[in-house]
Amino acid sequence: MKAAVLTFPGSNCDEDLLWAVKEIARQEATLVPATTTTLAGYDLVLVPGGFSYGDYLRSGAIAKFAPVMTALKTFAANGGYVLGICNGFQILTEAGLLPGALQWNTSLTFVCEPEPLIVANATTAFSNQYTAGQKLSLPIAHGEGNYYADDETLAAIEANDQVVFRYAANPNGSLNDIAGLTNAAGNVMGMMPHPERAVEALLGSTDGLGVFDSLITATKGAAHVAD
Amino acid sequence: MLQTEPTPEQIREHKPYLQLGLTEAEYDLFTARLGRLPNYTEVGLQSGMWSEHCAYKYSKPILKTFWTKNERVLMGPGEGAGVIRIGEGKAVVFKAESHNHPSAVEPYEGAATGIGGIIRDIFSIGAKPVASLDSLAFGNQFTAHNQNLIEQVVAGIGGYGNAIGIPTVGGEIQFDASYQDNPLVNAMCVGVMDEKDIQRGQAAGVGNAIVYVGAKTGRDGINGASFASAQFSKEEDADRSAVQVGDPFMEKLLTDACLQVTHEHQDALVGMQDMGAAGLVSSSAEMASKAGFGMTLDLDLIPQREPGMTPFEIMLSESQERMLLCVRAGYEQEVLDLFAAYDLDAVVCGRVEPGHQYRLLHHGEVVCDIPVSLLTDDVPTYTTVPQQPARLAHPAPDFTPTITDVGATWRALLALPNIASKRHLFQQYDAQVQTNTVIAPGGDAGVIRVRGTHRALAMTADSNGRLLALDPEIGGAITVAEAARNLVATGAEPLGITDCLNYGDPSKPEVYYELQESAKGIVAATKVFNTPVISGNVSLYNETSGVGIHPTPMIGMVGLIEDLEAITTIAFKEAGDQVYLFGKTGDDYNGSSLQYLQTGAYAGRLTGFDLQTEKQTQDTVLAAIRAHLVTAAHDLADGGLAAALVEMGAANRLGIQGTTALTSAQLFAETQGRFIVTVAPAAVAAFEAQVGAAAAHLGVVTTGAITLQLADATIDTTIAELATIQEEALACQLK
Amino acid sequence: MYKAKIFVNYKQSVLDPKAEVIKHTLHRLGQANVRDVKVGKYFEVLLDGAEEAVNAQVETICDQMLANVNMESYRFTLEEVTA
Amino acid sequence: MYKAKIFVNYKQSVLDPKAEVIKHTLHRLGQANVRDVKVGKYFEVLLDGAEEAVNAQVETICDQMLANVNMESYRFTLEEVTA
Ligand SMILES: Nc1ncnc2c1ncn2[C@@H]1O[C@H](COP(=O)(O)OP(=O)(O)O)[C@@H](O)[C@H]1O
Ligand SMILES: [Mg+2]
Repeated sequence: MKAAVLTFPGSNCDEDLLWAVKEIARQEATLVPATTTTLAGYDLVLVPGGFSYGDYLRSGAIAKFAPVMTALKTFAANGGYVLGICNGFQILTEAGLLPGALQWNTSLTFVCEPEPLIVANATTAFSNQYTAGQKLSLPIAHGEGNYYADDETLAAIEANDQVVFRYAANPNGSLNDIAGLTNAAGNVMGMMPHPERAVEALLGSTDGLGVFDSLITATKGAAHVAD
Repeated sequence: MLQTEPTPEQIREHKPYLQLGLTEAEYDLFTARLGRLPNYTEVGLQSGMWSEHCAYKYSKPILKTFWTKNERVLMGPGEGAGVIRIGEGKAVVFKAESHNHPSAVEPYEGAATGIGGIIRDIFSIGAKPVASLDSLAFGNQFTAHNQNLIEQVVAGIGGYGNAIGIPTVGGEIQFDASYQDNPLVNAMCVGVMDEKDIQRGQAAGVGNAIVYVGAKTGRDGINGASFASAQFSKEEDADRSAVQVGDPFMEKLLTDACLQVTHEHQDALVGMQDMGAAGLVSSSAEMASKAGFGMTLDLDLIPQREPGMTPFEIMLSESQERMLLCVRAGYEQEVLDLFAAYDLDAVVCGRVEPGHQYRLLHHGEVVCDIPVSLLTDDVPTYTTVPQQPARLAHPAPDFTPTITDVGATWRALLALPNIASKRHLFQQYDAQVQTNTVIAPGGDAGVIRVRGTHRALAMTADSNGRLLALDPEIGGAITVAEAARNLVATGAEPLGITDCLNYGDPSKPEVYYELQESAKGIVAATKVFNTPVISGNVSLYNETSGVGIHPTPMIGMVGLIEDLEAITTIAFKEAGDQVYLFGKTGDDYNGSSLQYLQTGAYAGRLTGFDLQTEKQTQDTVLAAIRAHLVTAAHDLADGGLAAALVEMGAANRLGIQGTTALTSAQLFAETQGRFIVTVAPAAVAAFEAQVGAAAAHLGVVTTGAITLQLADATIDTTIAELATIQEEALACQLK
Repeated sequence: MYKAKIFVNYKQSVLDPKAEVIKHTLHRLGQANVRDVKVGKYFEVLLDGAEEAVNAQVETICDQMLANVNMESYRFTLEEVTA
Repeated sequence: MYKAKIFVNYKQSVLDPKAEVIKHTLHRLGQANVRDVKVGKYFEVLLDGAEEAVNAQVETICDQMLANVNMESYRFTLEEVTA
């Protein structure tokens, strides 16, 4: 698998993702700056956490104007796998690659803690190494992770089985306990919890490895996605 | 603006410098050394550079007594931060800084900019910031104002640290009446670097360029509070504010760019320093002075956020997120291009000159022309004749607790704000970004692994104002010992310390006494633990209406773990593990949480502390951890054994069944130098053989029940009950 | 030159945590007469150009940047100003 | 019942990183005619009571909660509305 890890000014989990994919999952991966205009040749694009452009207006609201986002849309439209984590999830919703939006946690505070999750759908490219109903613990670290979509959109998401992870003890007010979901086509996923922070026993948990292993499985033998 | 500035003669006559914090004697001394009357800009520069913050007028004689060097120290106090060798070619860089006053005035931004400032100190040395800690002290009356203060300070620290992507891995939050009007906000940052990349803040080499980088200079934070009264006299200025706002996004870019310069443009870079207190003047003058050169700056070239700024304002602005570099002549463009790629302002604003004159040009005029040493070296230092405060001369009699219902006392103790878990506050900090955090807040010390080595660093920030109030010397030593104890409990060998000296008005003989005595205690302890002071910061005048805070030196300590397998956490791991107590427990209740619970105050002499005994115990515990004999370890601090057992049981909801000769009261004694460890059954024989009589068997870990047979009582409860109290108490009280 | 005064608000159906907290706090402080609180953002943008062009431009800026139309709505006014 | 329309803005001299990033981005996107951007907060509060009392109450709410008077200033209007 060949992965691109996007990096926007203000991203701060880009190096962590690179480490997880390269050093732990042992896959090819490179950092790709937000000024890049093509993503041809990658199997997977990872949109990392952090505070792109400071997240000053709304999280992800400025990042969507970066040049690489046009390339990302093409990449996704061609069926390439895209995973946005935390700020990456926020960017993908702002860019319209995923439905809904993320607003302030109901506590109005940032929260960093290990979060119990339930695998809602284990048939996606991002979760095929888990089993449905499996309990996981992945770290969260966000202030704006409260998932919102209007009733109609939410119903469509559920009808289409797009929810991949749900919170077991909703920490932020997300509708339907949504912690991670895909687009309708199933090739783009966003999630607030950080799987890349749970890939080494030394750091406390390896529950996040399944996300990367699932993608390796999904892309095995897959031809690189054309631009 | 300009035209309203007083002339040199008017300054002599009307003494506006008094409002800037200078004394008449200091002005006279400056004038005499200069050989002429200084103009308004020059007096402004003097006021910034001769402030306690920059010149350490009162604290220098004290700081001179600190022990600052051993064979591992690569750079001691004097630069942005200190540096210690950790092996495999790597070094650790750390420093702490106080932002007490700004946080009292504007809690969110005050705390946020405190974090921003200390981070710049770390990367100015060339180190990548890898972890932060924060030491906070607030009043114990949870008024609406105080709650807002607590909430906003925590939000500010998180808001900045989380955004810039540096994990906050430890710290402390204390509540005491002494801090009701003078909260303490101390921040510490730790960086890691290759030994070979160490940078200094120096501007050497005639003709080399002075490069200004980062945020534009605005009228924020100019000369602190005096600016407000001195400058905002006109009507239309009422809508002005001198509050400094942090911009973590800018700082993230600045950090990355400056580190890239240090790593990839070593030929070009002569020196680098951050702009902290007294902004542009302190950074530039210090860089010239350290290198023994002169300097000329053209202020028209300084990026400015507002029109019409005077030289005084430009030089003394404390706008955040700015750095000053000295770049070798001919290499300017490659450095400017690098910053341009990060979308950062960078300009050549001056040159290194032969000689020692510090010259500033503004609109084509020379607005300052003085020997640089006048700003950096010729500052008088002051000592006050110390006098022992009356309360220390006549300590209260020793406190003897009476305990009728040990279970009830235990529960009440756990709900005290100082004992209760601070989790709902520190969980607002990202503790894991950079994915190196082995121990996040909640343990005895934060631990991060060092990429590219087989090592880890442990770090802690501790202060004990209430103990220093009872005995500054012993309290100072205890604070260092406690910090070392926290590190040892994780398996680390203490390396060195940074400090923030938070005190009241040093011109008061009693305050000076506290300063001097506590320094004695700190110095003695640092020698015993082999932890030289490599950096630090002084915050004096923490007083309101003439009443000062407890003498509160904050000790930030960093330790080294050479074996990733030997990192030990506080959590009980498995039922059946054996529990041991290191250190003798005495009837030490003066200054304890039990005393506070029962009397509402801390009083009496400090008893039961001996540096050598403490050191021996720490060495024994560390050796046992390094021998892989220990499954959990925790030091005993506030709340003694009673608090420690709950803290160890909480995470996995495991209890203890034990029998001990200790009394109910001794369960709460706060005798120093103690640890609890657990040992897996298979390792018991080896453990007992290695530690001998240093540890006493206390009991065995259970699946949740807590059954303790004390000398005078029996306790039968559960970890679930006790841990819940400790976990929920503070959040309830802060609602 | 025109000054655009832009208001961005949560849509009716979106529960706004910030507004909830403010209302709740005011009630806790005894201000029971506070019936409702709405929290929004207010922007002022100064732009050169002809009115019609500026109007279209502000519309786009709002739509694509200043508001997230999944959960927010916006309105703005234009006012001619001299530098 | 009254509707208070409240505007909170940074005072002069205070750095506003939000506004900087927005302006910078618009320029990067080619909208060079954008001269300046200001970012503020806008609140609407509905309150029961007599005008004078409500006026004083809103003043206090702004002072103590909605605005940080160290660095922000506020202004508001009151408007009588029916439920
Ligand atoms: N402000 C804070 N920031 C980060 N961590 C904190 C803070 N306050 C407390 N903690 C964490 O809570 C735990 C307990 O703190 P404390 O009671 O001060 O420990 P000790 O007495 O052992 O030094 C530690 O892990 C500490 O790092
Ligand atoms: Mg401890």
